Amino acid sequence: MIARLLEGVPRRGLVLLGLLLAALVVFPFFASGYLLTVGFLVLYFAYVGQSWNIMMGFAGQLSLGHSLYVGLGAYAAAALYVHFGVSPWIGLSASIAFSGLAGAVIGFLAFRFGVAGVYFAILTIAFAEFARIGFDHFAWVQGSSGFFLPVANYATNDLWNLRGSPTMFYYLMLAMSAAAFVLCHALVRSRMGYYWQAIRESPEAAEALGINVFRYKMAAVVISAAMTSLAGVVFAFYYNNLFPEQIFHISRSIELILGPIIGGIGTLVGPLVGALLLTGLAEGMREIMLQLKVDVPGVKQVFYGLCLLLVVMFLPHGVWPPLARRLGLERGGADGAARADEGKP
Amino acid sequence: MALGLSVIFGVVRVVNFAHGEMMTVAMYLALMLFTALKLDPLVSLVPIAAVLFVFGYLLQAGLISPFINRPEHSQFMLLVAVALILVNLQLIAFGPDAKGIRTSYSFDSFKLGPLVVDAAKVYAAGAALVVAAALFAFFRFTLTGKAIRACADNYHGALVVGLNVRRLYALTFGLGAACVGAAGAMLMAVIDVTPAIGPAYTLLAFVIVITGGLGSMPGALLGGLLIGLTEALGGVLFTPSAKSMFAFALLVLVLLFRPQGILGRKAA
Amino acid sequence: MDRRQFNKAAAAAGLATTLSPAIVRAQARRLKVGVLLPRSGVQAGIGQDCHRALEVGSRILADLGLPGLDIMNGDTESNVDVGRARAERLISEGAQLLVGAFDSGQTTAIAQVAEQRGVPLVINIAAAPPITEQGYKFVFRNFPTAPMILGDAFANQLEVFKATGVSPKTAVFMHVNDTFGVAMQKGFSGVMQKFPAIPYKVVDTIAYDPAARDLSVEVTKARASGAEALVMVSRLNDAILITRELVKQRWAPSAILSMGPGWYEDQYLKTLGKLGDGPISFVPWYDPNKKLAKALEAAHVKAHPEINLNTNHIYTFEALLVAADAFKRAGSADPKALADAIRATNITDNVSTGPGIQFDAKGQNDKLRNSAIQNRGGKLVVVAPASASNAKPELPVRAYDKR
Amino acid sequence: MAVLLEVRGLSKSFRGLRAVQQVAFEVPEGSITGLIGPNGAGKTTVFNLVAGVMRPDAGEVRLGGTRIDGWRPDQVCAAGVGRTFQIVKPFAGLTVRENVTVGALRKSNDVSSAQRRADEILEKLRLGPKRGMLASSLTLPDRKRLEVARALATRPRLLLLDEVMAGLRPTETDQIVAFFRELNRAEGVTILLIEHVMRAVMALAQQVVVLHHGEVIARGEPAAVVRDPAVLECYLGEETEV
Repeated sequence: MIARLLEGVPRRGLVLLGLLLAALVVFPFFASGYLLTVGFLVLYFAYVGQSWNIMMGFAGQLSLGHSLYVGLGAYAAAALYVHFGVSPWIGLSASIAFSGLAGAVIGFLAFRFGVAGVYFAILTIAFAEFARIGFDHFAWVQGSSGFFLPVANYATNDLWNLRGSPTMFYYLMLAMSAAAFVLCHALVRSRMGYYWQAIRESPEAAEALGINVFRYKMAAVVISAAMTSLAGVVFAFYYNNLFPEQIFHISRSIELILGPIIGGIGTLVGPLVGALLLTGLAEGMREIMLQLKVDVPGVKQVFYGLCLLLVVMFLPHGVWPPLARRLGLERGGADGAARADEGKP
Repeated sequence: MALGLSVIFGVVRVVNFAHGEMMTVAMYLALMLFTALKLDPLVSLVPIAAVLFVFGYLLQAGLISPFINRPEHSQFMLLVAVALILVNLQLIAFGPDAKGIRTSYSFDSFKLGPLVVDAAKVYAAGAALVVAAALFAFFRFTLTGKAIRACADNYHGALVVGLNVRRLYALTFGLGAACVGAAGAMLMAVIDVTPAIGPAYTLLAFVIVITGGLGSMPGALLGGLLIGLTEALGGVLFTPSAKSMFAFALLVLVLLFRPQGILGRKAA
Repeated sequence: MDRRQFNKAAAAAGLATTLSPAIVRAQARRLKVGVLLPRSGVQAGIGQDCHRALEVGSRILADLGLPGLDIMNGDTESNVDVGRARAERLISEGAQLLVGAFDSGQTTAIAQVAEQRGVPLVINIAAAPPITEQGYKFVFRNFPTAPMILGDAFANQLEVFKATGVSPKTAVFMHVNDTFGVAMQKGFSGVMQKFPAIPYKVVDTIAYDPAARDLSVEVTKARASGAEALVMVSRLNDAILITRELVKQRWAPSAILSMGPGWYEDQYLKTLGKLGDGPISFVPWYDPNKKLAKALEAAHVKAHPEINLNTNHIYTFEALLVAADAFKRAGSADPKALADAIRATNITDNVSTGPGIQFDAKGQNDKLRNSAIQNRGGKLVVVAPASASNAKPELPVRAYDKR
Repeated sequence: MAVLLEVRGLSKSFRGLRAVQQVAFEVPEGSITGLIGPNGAGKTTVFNLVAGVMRPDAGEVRLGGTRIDGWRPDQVCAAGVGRTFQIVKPFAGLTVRENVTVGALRKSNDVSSAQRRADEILEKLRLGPKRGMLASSLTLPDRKRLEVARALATRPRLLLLDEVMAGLRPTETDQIVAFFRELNRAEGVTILLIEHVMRAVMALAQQVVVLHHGEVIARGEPAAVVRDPAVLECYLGEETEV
């Protein structure tokens, strides 16, 4: 199994991945609380980016409403915990179920009725907004007044109830990101992964090759939704409060897809690189502003926007593909955009 | 407002995610013209539309045109970045506080039987109709308008017959932006502006345009009317705070049963 | 005992009990205070308004002879993630105490960081009750919770009705459907039952979307209920929108009673001019008769002549006051000592309405009182409680077309 | 010879325009059949109706006796029909090898055996050296061959070829004609091809069906059909490549 997973991955890639993982594992031993928080955010966005990437990067379905799944996952696990004392590890099955179901409903409606492209994207926004306003009126989880989880002490790390220190959350997120990475790696080289990419490139040709496009698109949406909902569970137990206005907001959907787009859509490393770059950029900007004694709110975001602009203008496939080429890792598996022109006549 | 989006998408096929932000730019312009020159927003909408036209033209020619043939998510990112920059520049320039203007008719209303009709809204609606009519005439009767419609129908065909598609696209984007500008100015007569209101309007414009039919101008008007009605009815019949839910529900229904919108043409 | 004497006594007490030489050194040092406010993003307006109190406040603290505060700014960008990361950043940069953060969600996120890192957090504004129900040891709130605001609102309403002789029999309750609005709406009927003397019955409750661009439907609905009085929980933009609708629909309720922000804010008064006169707001406010309040008001007017002193400034300032006072008494910036000192806070010469600043076991100042303020001639006057007022209330609200 | 594909009374209109009317023909098992006709005669529409891309207004399509009209394209493919597209639709972002692997997965247990199968087919179609290239960087003739390779990888009983020889040089045409003939002979794959290159049709097809204005105007052996006066007339003024 492991051997098969590793098959075709260049040695250098493995070594670099190993180094990266090692660095991430030892990171908390050297990092201050601040850096740990930032590290958590990076991993969080890497994870949701990876989840989103399944739908967009692999199967080519642009979702702009992924905050829906984060929110559903968060609310489901949190509500079970608060109302019934159910451990999040059990609650997350409810999260997966709800998000998966929501994904399935949206996917079913969209794909059955032939809603595609921009329209599909807007449909996903519509559902997320729908949920936002709906949850604003959902009294069982306190509606718009916000849903608070009881905060326990921080002395002990209770992994079972997900109560504990940021370090625990950091490792949890690290494990999830790593698992997502491996899962996506396996998925993309599986039959399903090939089919998704075929659908992404040309649905008509995929159909002609015997692929049940509807079923595989559904699979992509449901898997992506379910994975995303896990991030929601962590979010709920990390921040301990949920507001529909925040968690379902379209700006959060946008936030979580910036990483993979910047990093490189359809690549495995892209979401991680993107999350790292963006969070680093945001924090770095603040640092620079601080050094320059510029205390004008908004300046930072302007520069952040400019950087985004430059990246999309000059690196249309994201940061990772050219970076991979530079590192000599072009053939990193079946994933995507960067491919060497080896064997050219 | 929705008209602008419709124009831009219908022809250029770029979804303008910076639409609401462009509108707030127009609103601030209206505000400045009002405070400096005491220019009524319904008057200043002409120069503002012109300024936004130039802005839109440059935006398309300079930034967006290399993206025309790129995938949607790439265009989307670009405009998100533009939106981010616009919002925060406004925050820096104008501060976060809501700013409004008072015109002589701000608080007027007409009584039509049991109905009380808001004067500012009536004037704004009138202006909107004039703008829409002008736009319609432009597309229907002028050579450039026809050329733009040709581009919308068939990008490659237009290239082949020697139309300068890039220039036409920029022109179209400019026109769309001008509509937004006019809308912003009108809106200034009705509500106050803060840098943060943009996204809500982008979303609203989407809902309206898609309901009515992307790329169809009468569709945008009809969509606006329909969404307004749905929200109002939803608000009266159920709790008002959930009224936008009805708008979204309508959007979902339209997307499912008539993805091209109520008055949209079937995609080729 | 005035402020100075009190502080001397407190310092002496601290000295006597600990007898530590470090105190002397500590007295000379300054306290690093990290202030977290949403200064960009959707809440930028309020965040920046709170920010105004920092500069003005520092000078007044110096006049009181309190130790200096080094203010470190953190912008939460109206976002929980950023709020939490900023809190961590400020602490790692050496912030010894945190102040913030207006929004309940961001405040909760920051409170966890503070608790975990053992750095005291003094909340300036955030009304969600759960924040001080979590058993935190380093989190203190000198701001009323939603139920407290409600209770005082009814008490003050009774005073107002008595003073004016106007007692509406029916009212319609309109509230914004956001965190604060819903918290208030939930508490409303429960708290109202404790005030049987309230003359009106609520005939309809109308919730509306905080992002609403048009409230004509809502106001039409409210008007159709035939109620005499309008009871509101709103924000700024919607308050303006609703007033405009009232004018346009030619409906002047006998009383407009607001239990939240919006109706007294500068922008409201400036935008609406004389049409903005009349509404009474029941809000956490300041006692215009208190000495420190006068000082703060004077300093504020000097620095920002175009802006009225308001809740945002007062409570942000008081958070700094609590910090400086505790630092002086603790004599050190040791977080534990600081937290203990804050818990023992007993400031009577303060700004806000009520007996003063004290914290209960949960870290909540439960002694806070609210005031009733009325818009009159583009200015704000405090009309209740009588002990902390500077004017008499005037009702009914004058018809909009007769102004 | 058993009939593999049987089309009967097939009709399809687009907004009142009758693209295909009452078309009927049979493709015997193991044969190579040509479908010819001037531009706009409805050839590709017939393909799309057979392959399940469109649903016929009337008529039926039987594959080995089973009705398949109205099935989805993937079901038709699963039933044993592979097809190419006139306007090629390669998976542009995937490599040549991956393109074919997607097709091969249809009848393979796992990815690696599909890859092996893909390699075999690529060798036969002389695309072996280019398997690592992105499909988007192929030349048009290569893309046409890739279409064929991909369709073949699904191990079809019936292969629908839509103008795969258009734009090829004469030597290339000869190569691919030889390939199809060998494919037909050695593996028994039945082929139905739309083709304008008459040289290829004459060389390959055992029978020809001629469409004009959506109707079948002639059927039979190639040599006989090209002498049919009706056929000659409809091709008059057309660009014939005889």
